[in-house]
Amino acid sequence: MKKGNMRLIISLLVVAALYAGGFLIEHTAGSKSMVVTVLQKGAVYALIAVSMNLLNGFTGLFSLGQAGFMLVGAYAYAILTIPMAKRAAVYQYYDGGWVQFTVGVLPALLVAGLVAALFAALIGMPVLRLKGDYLAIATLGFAEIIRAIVQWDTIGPLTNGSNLLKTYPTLKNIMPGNTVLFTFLVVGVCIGLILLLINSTYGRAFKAIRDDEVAAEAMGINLFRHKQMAFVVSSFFAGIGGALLAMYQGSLQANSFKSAMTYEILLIVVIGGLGSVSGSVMASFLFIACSEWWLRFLDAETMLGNVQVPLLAPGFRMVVFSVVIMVVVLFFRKGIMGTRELWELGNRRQAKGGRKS
Amino acid sequence: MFDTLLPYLLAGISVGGQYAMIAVGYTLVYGILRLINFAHGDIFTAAGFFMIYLTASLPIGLSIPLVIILTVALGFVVERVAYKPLRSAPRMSIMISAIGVSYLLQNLMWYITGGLAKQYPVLPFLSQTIRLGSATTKLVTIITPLLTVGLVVALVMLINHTKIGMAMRAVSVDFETSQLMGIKINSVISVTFVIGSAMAAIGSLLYFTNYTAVTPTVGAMPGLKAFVAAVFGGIGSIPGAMIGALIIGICENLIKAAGLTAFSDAFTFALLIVVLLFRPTGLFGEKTTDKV
Amino acid sequence: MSENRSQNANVLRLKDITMQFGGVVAINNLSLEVNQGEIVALIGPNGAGKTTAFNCITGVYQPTNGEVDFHGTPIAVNHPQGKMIRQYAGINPDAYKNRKPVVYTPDKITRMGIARTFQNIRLFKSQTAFDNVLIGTHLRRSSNLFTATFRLNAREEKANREKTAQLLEIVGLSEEANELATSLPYGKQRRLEIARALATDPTLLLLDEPAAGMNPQETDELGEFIVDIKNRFQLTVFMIEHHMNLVMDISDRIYVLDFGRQIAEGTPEEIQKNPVVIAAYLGVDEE
Amino acid sequence: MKKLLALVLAVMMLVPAFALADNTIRIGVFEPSTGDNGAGGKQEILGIEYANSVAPTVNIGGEEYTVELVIEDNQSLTDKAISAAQSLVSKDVAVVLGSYGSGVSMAGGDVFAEAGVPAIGVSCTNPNVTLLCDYYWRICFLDPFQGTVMANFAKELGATKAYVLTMLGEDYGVGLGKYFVEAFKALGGEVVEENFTEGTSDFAAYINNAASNGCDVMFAPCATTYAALIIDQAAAQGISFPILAGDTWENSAILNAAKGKDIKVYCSTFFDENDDAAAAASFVSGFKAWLNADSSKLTNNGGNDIVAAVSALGFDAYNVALAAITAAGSADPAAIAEALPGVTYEGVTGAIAFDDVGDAKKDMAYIKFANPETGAFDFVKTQSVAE
Repeated sequence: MKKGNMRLIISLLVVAALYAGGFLIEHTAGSKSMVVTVLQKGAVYALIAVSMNLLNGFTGLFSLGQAGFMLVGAYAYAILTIPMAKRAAVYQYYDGGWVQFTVGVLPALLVAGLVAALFAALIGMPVLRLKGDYLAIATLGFAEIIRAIVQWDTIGPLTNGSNLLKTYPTLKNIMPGNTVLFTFLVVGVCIGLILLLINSTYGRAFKAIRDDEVAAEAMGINLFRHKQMAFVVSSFFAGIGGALLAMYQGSLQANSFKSAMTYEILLIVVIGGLGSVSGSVMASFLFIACSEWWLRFLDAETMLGNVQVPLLAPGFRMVVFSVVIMVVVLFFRKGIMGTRELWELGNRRQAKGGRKS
Repeated sequence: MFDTLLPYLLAGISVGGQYAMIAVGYTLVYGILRLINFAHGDIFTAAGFFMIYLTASLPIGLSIPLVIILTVALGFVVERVAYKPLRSAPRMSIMISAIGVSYLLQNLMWYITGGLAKQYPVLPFLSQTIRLGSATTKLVTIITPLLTVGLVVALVMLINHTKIGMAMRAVSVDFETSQLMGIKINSVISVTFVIGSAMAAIGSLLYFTNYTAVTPTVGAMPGLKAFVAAVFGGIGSIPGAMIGALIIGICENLIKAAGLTAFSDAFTFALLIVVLLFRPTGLFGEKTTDKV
Repeated sequence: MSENRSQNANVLRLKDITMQFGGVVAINNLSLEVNQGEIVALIGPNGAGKTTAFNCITGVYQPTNGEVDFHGTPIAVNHPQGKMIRQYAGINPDAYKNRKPVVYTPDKITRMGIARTFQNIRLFKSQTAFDNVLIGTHLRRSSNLFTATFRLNAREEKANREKTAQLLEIVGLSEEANELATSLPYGKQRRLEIARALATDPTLLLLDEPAAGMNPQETDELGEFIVDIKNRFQLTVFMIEHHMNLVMDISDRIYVLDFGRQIAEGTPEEIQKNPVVIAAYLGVDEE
Repeated sequence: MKKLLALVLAVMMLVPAFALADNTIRIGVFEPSTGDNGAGGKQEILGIEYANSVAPTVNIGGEEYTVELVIEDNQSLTDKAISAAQSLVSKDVAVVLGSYGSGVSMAGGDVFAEAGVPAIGVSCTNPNVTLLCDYYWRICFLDPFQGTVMANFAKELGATKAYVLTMLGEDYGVGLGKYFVEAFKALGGEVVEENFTEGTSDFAAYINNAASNGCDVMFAPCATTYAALIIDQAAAQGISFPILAGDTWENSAILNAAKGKDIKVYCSTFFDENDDAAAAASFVSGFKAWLNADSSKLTNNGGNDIVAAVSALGFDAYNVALAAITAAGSADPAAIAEALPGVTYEGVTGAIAFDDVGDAKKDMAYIKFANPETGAFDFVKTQSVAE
């Protein structure tokens, strides 16, 4: 019992240190700095990656619909929060749109999650009866269908069709100067909830389904209901993640939520380790930092003295990046963490020692 | 009525035939490896770029066989590098690898071309304009379905009557047992990829003659649609893939004719989901039984 | 063990069960009964359809024809339908024609009180022995997703953990509680599977070749162990087994299957003398 | 291994933003050099680079500052545009020029506004670019104007029923299409509207729809990637009615697609290289000489030395930025943002002065015809709209 308390205190301290770190970096590096961008976007991706990991890594469902649920969440958030005064301008082709009220940011975030969860519940009913790669391709298809519907001109007064949504409250509006702290707070709470779920009796049931569906069912676990739960919960957080992404971007367009986005998140999950929350979080920050910041120099045509550095040209960054990803996929299949968590690293060693004695 | 619909039907049959060329690659690979080869659409795109870069310095007559050879080589290399090492890994790993390869190929093509659309060379014979009843179209529209049917028949013959074809069928029924029976799994799989890539290369010649701009992501959509066609026709069945592709091509164009253009892509996916739910084995697929 | 016979309440009852895959008849018109407190064995050469029978009972397969009752409640009822009407090669295709088919999923049947183990051990491979058993308690939960996430079910969770620890002790795996299930030796994995099945609070335990791969000494221990848990948890046990010593030692009654058909039924003594059984076994020359 | 990784991470987090050399001011160039609009974006960058070669320094408060261009590729995608914009901001640019394409400008606008860096739109024509962003100014005309111009022109060609084709999710095209529809209907015309999705290459059905609906003009403002396909397939189907589009189509991709085919393609644009005004003429001759001196620049311009309107706009944008910096007398983005509304500039594309929203008051468009025989744009007429 005491040991458990100690561990709780240590984890709380670590989390507090991360928050303080984020807070300090923003205040010392200034909001223009790339570090701040990376911290914001990395945190948002961390939530989305963890939500996808809940499905693909913990429940063993190969779903490729994440971008679709993010899209739903992002749109729900934006539609509900665009200020009345700006609606006429944003919905310039649709006479100001149908929605004529606004709600606060936090309620809107919650609604974003709920709407995504509702979509997941409806889609899950037929789709979750499929297995393996058929499930993957069906969820991918649904994500594309959602995107087509959102862009449909007839519901333009709701979604603004295929046009950009803007002027909704973004990260900087909510806690001016403390955008990183705000992102960390929301993401932290969400990931905390997912962790609690994973370590609850339901989380164990999810893992049982991942390990062996037949045995799980023989243990009295209702496969469909539990898959549905994982699917809905994952989509709920993907919806919130999508809303956060919208807040981070400042503008929103259905077109960017393509299957390529799902693939990117899947690759983050793989790099972090399928079945590891802390792995997904670390991989998100790493992935975002590399793609947005550290590897950017690869895209710039650089002169060293009088010689143009070979290969460096727009697009080279992504080539290097995808080669690295292939190397991970092929040779480090377990990713950074495998199925372990950061805080379990010490434990396993103890267990090993115990067996020897 | 028929006069107004004829151009749409022609366009549908033509694009359907081109999807069929890609779909054959999907269905063969899935039949044997149970792998959705996400990179197949990108191999198709690469074939388009090969043609553009080759014709810049070589005559077209020489370029065409070279394009097919290069595409086949690419398909072969992708299989050896990205799929072979994962043969004993869980299926999810191989699929992730396939997604990774697709990501890599797209980024590579983006880098080489600068992400700009490239103009596909004019193939003099295929690009001729002809009149057909109420419709004016390129000759390739007529050639495509004929060529597709011809190639599919040839392929079915190959699979049913040659030794390698027999091996392919054996491997698709039972991977392990056929290995025990002394079939060289790796060469069978390589042959599968070679055939699939060659078909994709021929498909790309036809497709890009019709739709002359090549961008790094141009193959993604036709690739997905071809996959849906393969599922619709019954995965593993080559005639099924062709018929599925033709149906999808025609439906797509009829939907556009009905004015629902924004949903022509969504339709494909809706069809996929309906098929998966109500007839997961597709039109001509074989039933498999689950073992506990 | 015959003292339990006095209760003689019918726990499990198979009536005219036929299981046909396409044209292949795996079980042909099997009827059997398992009574309260009995240990009943199902034996037969390989491929006789024993595991298929288990799968029909636990809802993995839906029988093509016939009825399965558990404590008098039908848990599977079916008659040939669709294409199968023409293909059907069993007996009595019309006997259940007027009955509404009953299809229960395996999880529901487990919840009703039938637990099983698997011939080719199916443990949750990424989890510890402790968690494997703990998962077995999930189905009797009173918590929902929210109460479980927010730890409002702490009391229940604690009780479940205690129960798990107790079960591990009973099967003699307390030491290995935190080891990965798949890192355990074979015999221990079999016991762990039984512990996991017991965690679901069954009244009927189905064991699919519990002694497979064990040496004679381990097999003897296993026999004692099965009798022990049967008494401790007031179970009824129905098992498939090839080790004849074990079967003859602990079974009250034995059913013999061959090519999907029941060829004999009786006490161990009766079965040992049954010429049909001997012929079947000698014919296959296995034991 | 893990510790090493952590260490590397920590070090990289602490890498300071690279410092500016003394007396250098950075101007961000926010343009697509890849993607659907890459071809046009490159031409716009050329105009800016040429302007920079003509005026490499700026005088701030009596001191001579060297102007350094920081070019960032927004890939013609709204989501990539955000990180490109952030990258510019993090490199401490004083002012941003761009972009070609309205969607990316709107997406980037928020980042610039957040950082307080003023941006000057070069050829983004959607009204919302400036309307919804306080830090965006613009030196070209707007879509409501351009749409009306083309509607009037279509009417003058004798069209009564227009087929309008735009790409879903492209703010530029969708917006321009809507304004065209409004204006064309106001002029008593009929309209059939349709969209295609990103990545479409099969336009046969769309062209069939236009023909079977009896349309006698087609308006298809979209990226040049799709434009080439539309022209090619329209020609293959023997379409006889004219195809009209907006400023993006003034590109050699269109000329290549139309060359040798029996097809009539018109577009509106900001500038004509045969303009005989003195400023324009000297820009054209200077720019051509600069292009021809470097083969890689010539390649970026589409392989010839035809002066694109967007290059001229890029040239003007750069000079407007310099004028604003001089007026502000400071390299501070906030000061420049304050000085910008008051800047007036006599550019090669006409006089530039900003209104309250931040738009240049431009009221003339050039209509050009893609000549299939010569493979060049023929100037048709200038067109303006009575308010």
